[in-house]
Amino acid sequence: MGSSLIDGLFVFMLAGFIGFEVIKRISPLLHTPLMSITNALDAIAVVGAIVLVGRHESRLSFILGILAVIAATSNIVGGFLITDRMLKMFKSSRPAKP
Amino acid sequence: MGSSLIDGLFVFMLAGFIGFEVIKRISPLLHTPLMSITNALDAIAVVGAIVLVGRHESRLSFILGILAVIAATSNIVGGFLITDRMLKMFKSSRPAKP
Amino acid sequence: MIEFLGSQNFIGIIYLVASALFILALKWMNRPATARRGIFAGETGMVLAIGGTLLQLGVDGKLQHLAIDYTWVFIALGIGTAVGIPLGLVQMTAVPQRTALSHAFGAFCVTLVGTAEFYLRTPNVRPFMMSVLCCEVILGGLTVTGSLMAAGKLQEVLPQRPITYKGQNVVNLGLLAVAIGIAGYLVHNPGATHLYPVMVGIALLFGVMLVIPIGGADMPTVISLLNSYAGLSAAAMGFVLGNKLLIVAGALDGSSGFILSVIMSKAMNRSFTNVVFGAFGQVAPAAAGAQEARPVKSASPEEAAGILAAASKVVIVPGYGMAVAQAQHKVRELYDSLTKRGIDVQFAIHPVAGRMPGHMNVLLAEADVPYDHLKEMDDINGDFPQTDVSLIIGANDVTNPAAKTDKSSPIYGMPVLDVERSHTVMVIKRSMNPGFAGIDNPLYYMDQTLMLFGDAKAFVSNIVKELSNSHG
Amino acid sequence: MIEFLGSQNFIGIIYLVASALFILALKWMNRPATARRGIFAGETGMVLAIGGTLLQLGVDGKLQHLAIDYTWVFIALGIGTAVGIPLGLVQMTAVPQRTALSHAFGAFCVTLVGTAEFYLRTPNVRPFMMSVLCCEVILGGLTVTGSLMAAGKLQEVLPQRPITYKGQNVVNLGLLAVAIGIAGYLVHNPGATHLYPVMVGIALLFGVMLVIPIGGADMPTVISLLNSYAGLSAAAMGFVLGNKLLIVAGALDGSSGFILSVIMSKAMNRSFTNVVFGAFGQVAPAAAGAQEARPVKSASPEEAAGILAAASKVVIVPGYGMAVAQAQHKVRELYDSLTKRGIDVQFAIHPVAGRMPGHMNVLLAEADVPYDHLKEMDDINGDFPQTDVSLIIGANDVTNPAAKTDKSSPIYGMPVLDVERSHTVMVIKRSMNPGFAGIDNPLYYMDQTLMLFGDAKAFVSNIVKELSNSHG
Ligand SMILES: NC(=O)c1ccc[n+]([C@@H]2O[C@H](COP(=O)([O-])OP(=O)(O)OC[C@H]3O[C@@H](n4cnc5c(N)ncnc54)[C@H](OP(=O)(O)O)[C@@H]3O)[C@@H](O)[C@H]2O)c1
Ligand SMILES: NC(=O)c1ccc[n+]([C@@H]2O[C@H](COP(=O)([O-])OP(=O)(O)OC[C@H]3O[C@@H](n4cnc5c(N)ncnc54)[C@H](OP(=O)(O)O)[C@@H]3O)[C@@H](O)[C@H]2O)c1
Repeated sequence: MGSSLIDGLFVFMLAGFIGFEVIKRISPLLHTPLMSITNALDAIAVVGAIVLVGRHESRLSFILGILAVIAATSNIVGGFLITDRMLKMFKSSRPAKP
Repeated sequence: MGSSLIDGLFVFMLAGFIGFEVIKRISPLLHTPLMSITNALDAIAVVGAIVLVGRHESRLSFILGILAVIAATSNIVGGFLITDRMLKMFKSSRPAKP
Repeated sequence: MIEFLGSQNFIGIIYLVASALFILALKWMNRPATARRGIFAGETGMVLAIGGTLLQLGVDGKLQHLAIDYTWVFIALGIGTAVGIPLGLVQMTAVPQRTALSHAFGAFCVTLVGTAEFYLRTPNVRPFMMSVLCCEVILGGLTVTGSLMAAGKLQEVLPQRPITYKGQNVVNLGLLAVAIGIAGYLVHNPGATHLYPVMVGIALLFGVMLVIPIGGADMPTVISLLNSYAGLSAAAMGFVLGNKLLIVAGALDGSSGFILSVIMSKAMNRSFTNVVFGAFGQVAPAAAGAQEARPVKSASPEEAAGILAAASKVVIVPGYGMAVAQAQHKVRELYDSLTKRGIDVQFAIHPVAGRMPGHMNVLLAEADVPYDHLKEMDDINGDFPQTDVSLIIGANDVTNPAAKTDKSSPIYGMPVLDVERSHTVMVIKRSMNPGFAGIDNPLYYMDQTLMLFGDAKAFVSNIVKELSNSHG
Repeated sequence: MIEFLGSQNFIGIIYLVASALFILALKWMNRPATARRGIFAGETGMVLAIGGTLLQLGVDGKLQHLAIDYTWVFIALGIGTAVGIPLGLVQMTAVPQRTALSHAFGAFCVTLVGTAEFYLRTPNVRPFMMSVLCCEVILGGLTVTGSLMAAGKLQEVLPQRPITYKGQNVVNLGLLAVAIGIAGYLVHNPGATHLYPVMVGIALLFGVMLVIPIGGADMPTVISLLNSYAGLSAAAMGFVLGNKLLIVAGALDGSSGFILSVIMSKAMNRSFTNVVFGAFGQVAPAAAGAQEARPVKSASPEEAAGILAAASKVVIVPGYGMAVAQAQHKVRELYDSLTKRGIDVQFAIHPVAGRMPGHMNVLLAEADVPYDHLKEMDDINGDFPQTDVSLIIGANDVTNPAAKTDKSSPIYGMPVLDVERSHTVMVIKRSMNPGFAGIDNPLYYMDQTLMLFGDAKAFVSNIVKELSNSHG
């Protein structure tokens, strides 16, 4: 456990710092799509669920894993889809002008 | 080695990203002190050298370690000192005005 | 490739690349010009990570019934996609509840995986691992039910009004304390499996209780906070599984939710501790009783059209009412017809106009208003003195000058749009009823202000009609 | 505490905190108001990390001769401090060579540790570890000698002029290729200890050869690049020792050096590949031969003082000449005496004025010029049309209007200060000689330009004298 804990904390600290720096610079214009894309990214938890299903160590873990894959996948698909739809709507007036 | 390599790469990638984001936002006013402080921070390599001396595994490693500690320490002390001297010189005119 | 690197390193490098892509995805989201590239980066990272995981499973030979398990994974992915597509196609006005729902789904996944890991590992769980695991399922559990409640309230399936009772805070904190207490016990007695469901149950209950006292309008802040919790629970899951990609994604999501709630609470002039501790009291209805009927001037669509047509610079201030009335497309028509007459039209977007961060921007973008005409508060506040007409469409609190002058006002100190500096102010709303903060708006009684009473969509469409008549 | 956490976790957490402090240190360096807090954070992190390491050594009991080893560590720390203090007290004008020297020291430390690790571990070194180790010592080695050469050239101990010969690039790349070849051999034959010194020797030689063809004035870009290499070698050392703090610090240092060299090369209008590959050709002396003696107007200190006294807005443009002449204190006196007369005085700082990023800022700050009067190029360029007098003190290339108009000029496209837009331009320099880029400056022949020939320090001090005479 020891060093993997510390390594995890290192990654958490660094990624958290990046999160703060990057997100506070996102234009308020895009805060709604931001919420939906972070949602989709967070659903990367699906990889943990896939491994759980794949390991198939007990019936319980298998079933829970399948449900988890379904829940996460719907977030991935739905999240990217709606973010894309939103962003498609954002148009600048500049290219429209001749 | 395996996972520690990957962990190291994670830390390197994240810290490198932070470096880019943070440093490109530093005012050109302070680029010279920036060069001297990164120099001091980089001399954290001293901890590796200290451990080398402490482990005392061979006469060679011991001597190399001592030289390394000297070199790094002089960077730490000199680097922070000169950065501090530079920054002390930067004064705003505002507090001076009554 | 996999053989060469060793499957552990192989998947590690895949996850590393996916992490970098996720970070770039958020970095590119910072402005519209690069945002779609951001989605692409995110999607690529996701496909890489899932593909890599599936591949590694096969190579590792950990699949005990290879074919069957693969089949099930693909079935689950298929069902998830089938559920996800409609969730990605909802109306823009339903985005708040959709977001809440997806937090519930994300947290559900995390809680399930945590539970499975608990039963697989117990009783051989080291104290640190157990505490992270409990952290994962408690945060995950309360996010599941909290988000479902929030979604229900926003969708108006559940009653919107806050349900409060005496000692509510004590009960809630008590519940949380019990859950944490059980977690502490489990850390030292990892074999006490019978306590585990109790802990999860309490976390689920706590999520419900947390959101019960919160009114529908305060929901966005809660949703952001739940977003942050969902991220943290995913990061905890990363610790449990030793998966750095999950830690990165969780940390990014956690800080995103946190920052958005801070921005919202600042723009709403709420103290930040209020937000962090989830103690969303309702704003006291400020002296609403002693309201004397003061005179206001009102105007008809024809008059409004005339005034607009005579202006050379118009600022439109959209608010929650525009969203409710679904008036954005009509507003776009108004924008077009004014622009065609050579009038300079800008939109002033207050950071908490509407009910969700960025709410107005998405709606107006949906109606094809070019985003470079959507100005942030700080960029446009200096322009109001040179503005002929400020047209406020279903906004209220975000234009309330009392926030600047009246120290006794509950929104005193909240930054607002300086509409009262413009030559003429016109306000479209249905009545003299207050907005979200429940307080009166002195703007309506000022000399330069005209009230345009009516539904936002209907009224704007009438103005547009008048404008095109007078033109043709 | 140490016992509770286990010494591995204990030092891990200390390093984690130190990493966070290092990041904050750089974050706070972004503006003068918070920069000193940044130093404090950096120092705290450093003390924590060193203290924690010393403590862990003792607890771990790995010290075979505990007392002796501790003594030696402290002696080394003491000697290092004794060497470091004078290096921290050098003149501000000596900062470039001091920086180069400290890169040499940093890389020296990394190379020594890498060498020790090689001999301790060989022949039981895994391929990946060996490749990182070789990376560490090759980068470290070339940085040591490269930086020493750079420092020598800047301190004028070594000849400043570039030494070039035919096939130089081939020789250099050949050396590097041999070093990498040996590294590749060592990766597969970690027992070939006799090859190790050869590899390090070649790296050291390569550092020398790399800097030989580079003129003194191109040194700052090289120094930044060596900074980046030093950072990367420290990060590699972090991989070898499994020390995440080192990886973080190395990555930060590496990106810092890299970004500064990119900024410099952009502001100098050099292609970036030029910088990355260290191929710093000298700028071709552009048509310097066919120079007809065109007429210029020159003026005396009295005349200059009169013109300045009559102005209401003056912009001072400092350059390398001010640094060479050590004129900053006199410039400060000039600033004072003009300000006292109610004249608005600003400083226009070009990003590559001088010989080092931020060079002018430190010098002027040293002379107590308030930093809010030091304007970056983009912020002040719009002000020149309203400027009565632009006083250029020892600057040349950064004011050359040919960069905007003359496509054949070697600096065409480099962003410059628009001094020629101001009402009057006065240029203090000793002769008509060109500056760093070796090219003529059309500014000097313009109608509104007056040349003030003389040493910057002497000339400015004469102007100040005139001003105080005429005043008193
Ligand atoms: N954006 C966020 O993230 C967020 C999150 C949480 C809370 N909030 C809060 O929400 C508020 C937002 O301010 P706001 O100015 O946008 O909205 P507001 O203050 O809530 O006012 C909206 C106004 O729109 C009018 N309206 C409602 N339906 C209408 C319709 N169909 N047609 C025409 N008018 C209609 C209402 O008046 P009538 O009833 O008279 O028509 C109401 O006064 C702020 O107080 C903010 O703190 C925002
Ligand atoms: N800042 C950086 O990071 C950096 C790095 C590398 C290269 N560079 C290059 O350095 C140049 C900097 O431009 P710059 O305008 O500051 O300098 P410059 O173009 O090098 O011109 C300096 C001028 O100062 C005059 N001078 C020298 N000594 C003087 C003295 N004692 N008294 C009065 N005048 C004196 C010289 O003319 P006389 O000989 O006639 O007196 C010379 O023309 C740019 O070309 C830039 O690309 C900068």
